[in-house]
Amino acid sequence: MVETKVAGKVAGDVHTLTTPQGSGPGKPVRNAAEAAGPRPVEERSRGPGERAVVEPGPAGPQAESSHREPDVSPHPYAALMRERRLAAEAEGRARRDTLLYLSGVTKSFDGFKAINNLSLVIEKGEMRAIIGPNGAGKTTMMDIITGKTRPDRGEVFFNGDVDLTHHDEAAIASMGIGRKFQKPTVFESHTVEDNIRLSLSGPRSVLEALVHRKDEAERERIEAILETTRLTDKRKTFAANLSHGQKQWLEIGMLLAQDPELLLVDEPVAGMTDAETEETARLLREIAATRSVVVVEHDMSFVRALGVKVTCLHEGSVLSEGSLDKVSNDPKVIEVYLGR
Amino acid sequence: MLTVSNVDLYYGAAQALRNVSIGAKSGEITCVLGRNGVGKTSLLRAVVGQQPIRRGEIAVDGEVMGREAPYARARRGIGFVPQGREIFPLLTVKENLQTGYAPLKASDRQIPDHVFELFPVLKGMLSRRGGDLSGGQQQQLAIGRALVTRPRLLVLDEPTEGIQPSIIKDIGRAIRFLKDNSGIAILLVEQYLDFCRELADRVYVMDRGEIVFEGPAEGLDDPEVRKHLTV
Amino acid sequence: MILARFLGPRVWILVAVILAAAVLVPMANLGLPRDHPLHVPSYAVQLWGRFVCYALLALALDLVWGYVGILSLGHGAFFALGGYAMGMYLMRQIGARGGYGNPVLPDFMVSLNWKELPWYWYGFDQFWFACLMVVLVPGLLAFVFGFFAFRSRVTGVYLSIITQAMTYALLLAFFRNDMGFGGNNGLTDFKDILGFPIQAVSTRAALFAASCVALAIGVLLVGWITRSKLGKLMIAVRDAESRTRFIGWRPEYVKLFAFTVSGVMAGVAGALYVPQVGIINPGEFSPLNSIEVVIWAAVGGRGTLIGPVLGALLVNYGKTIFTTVWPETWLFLLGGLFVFVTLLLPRGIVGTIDHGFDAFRATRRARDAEKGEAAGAVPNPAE
Amino acid sequence: MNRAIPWLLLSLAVLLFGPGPAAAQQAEADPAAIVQKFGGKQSFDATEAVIAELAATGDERVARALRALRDGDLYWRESDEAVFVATRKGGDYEIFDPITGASAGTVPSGDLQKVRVKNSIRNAVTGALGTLTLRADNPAQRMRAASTLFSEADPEMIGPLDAAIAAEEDAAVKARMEEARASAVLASDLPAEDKAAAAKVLAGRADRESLTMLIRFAGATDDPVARQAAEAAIVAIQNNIAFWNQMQNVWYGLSLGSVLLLAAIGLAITFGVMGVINMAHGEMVMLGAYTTFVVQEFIRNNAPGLFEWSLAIALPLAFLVSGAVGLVMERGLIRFLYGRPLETLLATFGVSLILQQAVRTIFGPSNRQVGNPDWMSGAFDVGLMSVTWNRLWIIVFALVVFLALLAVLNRTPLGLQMRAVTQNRRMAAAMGIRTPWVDAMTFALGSGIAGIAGVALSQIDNVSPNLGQSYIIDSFLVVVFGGVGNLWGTLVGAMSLGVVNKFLEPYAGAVLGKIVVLVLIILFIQKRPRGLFAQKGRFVDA
Repeated sequence: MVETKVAGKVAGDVHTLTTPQGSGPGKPVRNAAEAAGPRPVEERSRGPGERAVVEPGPAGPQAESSHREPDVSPHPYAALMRERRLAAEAEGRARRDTLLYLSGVTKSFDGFKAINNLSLVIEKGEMRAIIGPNGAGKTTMMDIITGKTRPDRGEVFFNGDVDLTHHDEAAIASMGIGRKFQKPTVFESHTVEDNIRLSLSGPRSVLEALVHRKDEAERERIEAILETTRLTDKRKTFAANLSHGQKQWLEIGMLLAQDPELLLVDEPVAGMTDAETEETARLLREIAATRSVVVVEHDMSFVRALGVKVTCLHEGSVLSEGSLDKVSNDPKVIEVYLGR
Repeated sequence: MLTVSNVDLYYGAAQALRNVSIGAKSGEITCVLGRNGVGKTSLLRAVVGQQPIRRGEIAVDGEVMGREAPYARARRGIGFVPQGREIFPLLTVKENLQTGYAPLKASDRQIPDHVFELFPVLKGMLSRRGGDLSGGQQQQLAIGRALVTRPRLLVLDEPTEGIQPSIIKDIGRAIRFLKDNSGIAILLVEQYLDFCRELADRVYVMDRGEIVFEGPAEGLDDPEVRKHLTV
Repeated sequence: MILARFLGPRVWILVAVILAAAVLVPMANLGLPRDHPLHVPSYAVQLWGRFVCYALLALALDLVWGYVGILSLGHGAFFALGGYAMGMYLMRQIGARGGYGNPVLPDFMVSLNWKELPWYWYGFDQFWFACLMVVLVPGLLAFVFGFFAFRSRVTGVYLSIITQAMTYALLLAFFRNDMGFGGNNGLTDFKDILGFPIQAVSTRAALFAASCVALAIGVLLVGWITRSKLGKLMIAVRDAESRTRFIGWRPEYVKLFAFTVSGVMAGVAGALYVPQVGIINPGEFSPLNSIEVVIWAAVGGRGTLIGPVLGALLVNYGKTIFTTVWPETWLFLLGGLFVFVTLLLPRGIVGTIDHGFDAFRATRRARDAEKGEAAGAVPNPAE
Repeated sequence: MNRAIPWLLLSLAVLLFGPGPAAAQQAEADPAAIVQKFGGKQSFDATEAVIAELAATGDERVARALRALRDGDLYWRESDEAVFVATRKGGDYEIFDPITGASAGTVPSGDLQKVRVKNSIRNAVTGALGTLTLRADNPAQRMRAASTLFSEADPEMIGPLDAAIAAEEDAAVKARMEEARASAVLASDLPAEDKAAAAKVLAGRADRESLTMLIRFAGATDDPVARQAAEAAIVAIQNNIAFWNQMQNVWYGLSLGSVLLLAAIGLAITFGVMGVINMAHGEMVMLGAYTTFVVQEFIRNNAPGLFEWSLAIALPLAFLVSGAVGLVMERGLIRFLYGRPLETLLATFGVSLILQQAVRTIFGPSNRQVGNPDWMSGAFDVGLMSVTWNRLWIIVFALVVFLALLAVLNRTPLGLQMRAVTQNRRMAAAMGIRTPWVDAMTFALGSGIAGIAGVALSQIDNVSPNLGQSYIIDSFLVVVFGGVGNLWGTLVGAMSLGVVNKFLEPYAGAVLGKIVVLVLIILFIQKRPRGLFAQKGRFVDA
């Protein structure tokens, strides 16, 4: 279980991040984080990950560390400011290497807390499965990440420092976050090819679209995506006439065309046959080789087939997180979700 | 009482039920078990008429219901306690219960006493809004509401989901009471194995839209059956 | 021709028919003697000239409704604004020939005791300026209105209702005498256009031809837009707006573009309409007019190019016939048409024919495929 | 106005013919005898003395003679110097007793001599009449006398007024008299302090009349004290008038709001609760108005005595007529179009055209006369604002309809089922609620309410086939503005739109005010597409 060790190391890094022992409280930590630096995508994404959610709290260990060095600044106000700065830095560092960083996010609808103090971190290149009972807040979480819903409280950062709460759906999509809905939404009046063409990354201006000319590069990209999603021979078919599974794949293909860094996939195998489910798992693993993927899914055998770190949500916050085995043996998870 | 035979059900192009057949007898508790997303809820939707089936038959007392609307099925005596309770949030508890008057004759339009006997907590909150109740209270209200229609078949979809253990016990007691005293047929869909084993006279296990096991509750100890229920 | 490949044959047939009408009808009107069997009487030229303007208006509506899914119940407003811009030019052309003989002020201003021309009437003595305004005023209104509406994601019925409120507000505004647009009576008693007497048979014929040309250009424009990537995007917005947003497009801009172009087209239609009927008054802003346009497009088939053109011509021809022969029945028929089309013919005439044809092709293809499979099954059992 | 006239006549009759108890108390001075003193050739001074004597009796019965004197209708017979009121009848005169008004036959014109009058005499008569009525037994009459004197502002009357004020017991009448006195003081040459005090009194009265009076006085007087007091009073009055103008605006606004509420309330059901874009809603209102017309026609022809009840009879009929049309629409058309709001919009628009044309064919295109029963006519004043009965009743009616609808929704089984269906259609069906039937009933209810709105609107608007069209856009805006699916929102929306509209009118004019409101709503919808009181529920979202 090499992967587990690597993941353990990550967790260790985080720990050193927050309790620096050295003379300069900021510097060596950053080095440590950088030293942990770019690792092979595979390792991190596959790690069942013991690493807990990063606590965003501004106080805590930093405060202690600064107390240990009273010589830096005796003035209480300066100390306070320094603490704040350090806390902010530590937090910034904590999220700098992440692709998606949610901290303390809360969203209520008419008094009902759909998301309650949710904290979640997705690393670059990681694939994560999210499970949880109905109404646990999975879809609302996706709405918040993609800018459809604005959280009442909390931070949502993409790529370390892009605050997603300040952007709308289109802007967030252009930054490289793709989303697949639970019910496949494709453009039914268009052919498969046109669906993908409309999704291809590139300029999003209306006038460009008006004078747009198809070119070879575009054709090749479409070809490649059709290949990946096994839709090559359906290219001229209207999306309305595809089977359910094919629509799901087309939607994934559209996301690929968008060339996102992060893919949010909501229940991709609901209603699929076994063969289709297997194929979808393969497709998602293939995609995850080059980008981060978050999959929300009910189907546990599918989650097992993905073989990635799992987060279980319940009542709007994280109930359990880790390898599938760990999560599925967690008594809390069994209690609320898997059944006794 | 209820027979479901060879039912296929689709959501658009997605097939949720594949050739499903079950039966539920009066005075018995029939339990359908299965993991999340294997089609249990779809089966119940087909029974209460919320989702049309593409193939097969669903019959109550030997009468095939065909494309009968849900309200007509309620008039045939099917009481439904849906997943997630679906309490009318802006109606009071009393009004929620009174919605069950619709299929009744004017003379029958009262809340049966055993509703409050089974769920005494409801009595004290008749004028509270349904949406303000806790999950457990809502679940009790949902069962009480279904009982107001004087059902002959009570259909419960995961009544223990997200409910605290003490109330689960109450609900279990209530279901057993109904079985013993009213002689109605109870169709219970669950993921909670022990709850099922305790109550069920007959068990079906579903996986991927199909029935993979049918038999008495003891059959659940078979590792082959267990395989379909564990992750 | 890039366009030829781009637009497909049907558009070109439509354009050819329209242009042929633009040439042949005036010729048959002016060139052939009155008793010639192919002679087109002048009243018919005037009538069909009006219908062609309506067709352009319906096409404009179709661009937003059929392709982007915005049901505008206020397109009559853009039409009327274009009409008023043209009417103002025609008013200024009257000059001293008006009832009061004032060389600058139109009659209605003299009768209101106005001493000076309001500032917004400046420039309308120039044809080019009027033409500019015909495009600019409806376009600007469409742009500003659309900008606010689409930015705040007002959609569906809500949008329809506020477009109706928009035209209603304009209706009330233009009824006011002190707006300076002739109040209740509007602008009328036009004398000539570009120096040609407006009542003359040859002017009428020329206006007919001009309307046809404008319609042909409109068809080409809408054809070009709808068959471009932008057009595909429009349909995408119509079918699954949030999906377009989640792949990075801004549907509000797509809608704004379509709405503005459509507003301009409607304005041009209005500008060509006014010299042919010789009057523009606030009645053109009435919500009923706008909603009638919707039925033209619906009858013909929204989301097609030919549909709205055909629908506008058919419904208006029917209206002319029925209102002269049996005026009582027209509103019954029109009302019945609304019900009939929405209930039984939701795709419209052209859409239904197309759909039937597609379905026929699909079944044939399926049959062919079946045959092919059956044939292919033997030699390659491994598959 | 009509309401006031019979009352006025009645009180006049009492005044003229009713021998008040006052007459008995003043037995020592017999008015009939005094009146006879006009007979014979008299100097003007003597006539004036008689007038004063008559006035001093305080007997209302002398008014007839005095009025006749003023108008030049008082004569004396040459033969016996007896005094009569006479009117020319052909070449002769018909004579009446000056006190009782009883006819005393006809005499040739040569037999009568007119009691001579000049302007000063006429003034004296007027003053005497004022004094006389100031002492009248009926407080309403004293009140009127005070009001007359107020506008006359005759310094001569200060004395009689002082006397009357001293004797007056009714506080309201007394206040009126004091105002009359103040107006007289301003016109008199009394010292400035008195005038300043008078200005204060007028400031208390604070109406347009006293404002004019004060402005005139302030312009004319050169006494600084009095002018200052007058100017202060002017400001106070102007403020008061401005206040009442606002109140009047609020009233007009509420009145308009109640009309909007009536028109929109049915739509709040069909559109707000069911999500159906019923463009024929206005025609449901129109059908209600025509039902009223038909009912009134029937009553006029068959039972004119029931006319006062015509609206009460029309109400249930209008509800049934419009409700039935709504039911047919729902069953025949709308139920096929649920979930396709834009299609319902078009189809119901078609229905609206058909209904309009049907009514036009049956009743003709022109306006139909729907009469107001007496209790819907006339007006009364509250402070400085005028309140018409029909507007008042319509506000009351709108609120009653609103509350009745709330009661139906909240207290009846149908209402419960409607709310259940709105909140969760699928679950409602699972409870055995026949959702199609509830849909049909809900639509019929909304349409029926539009019908009874039509009965009310027939009282203030032209009943023509186009009646509905003028309300449909407003109704939709009210519902959308108030928040779809929320009845209280509709109430608040209608009332606030009405008031805003009426407050804009003085600045922008009626039409422009309406345009501004439309534009404001358009902007508002863009800010809050769900309206003022957004509520969860089955929303229309195409």
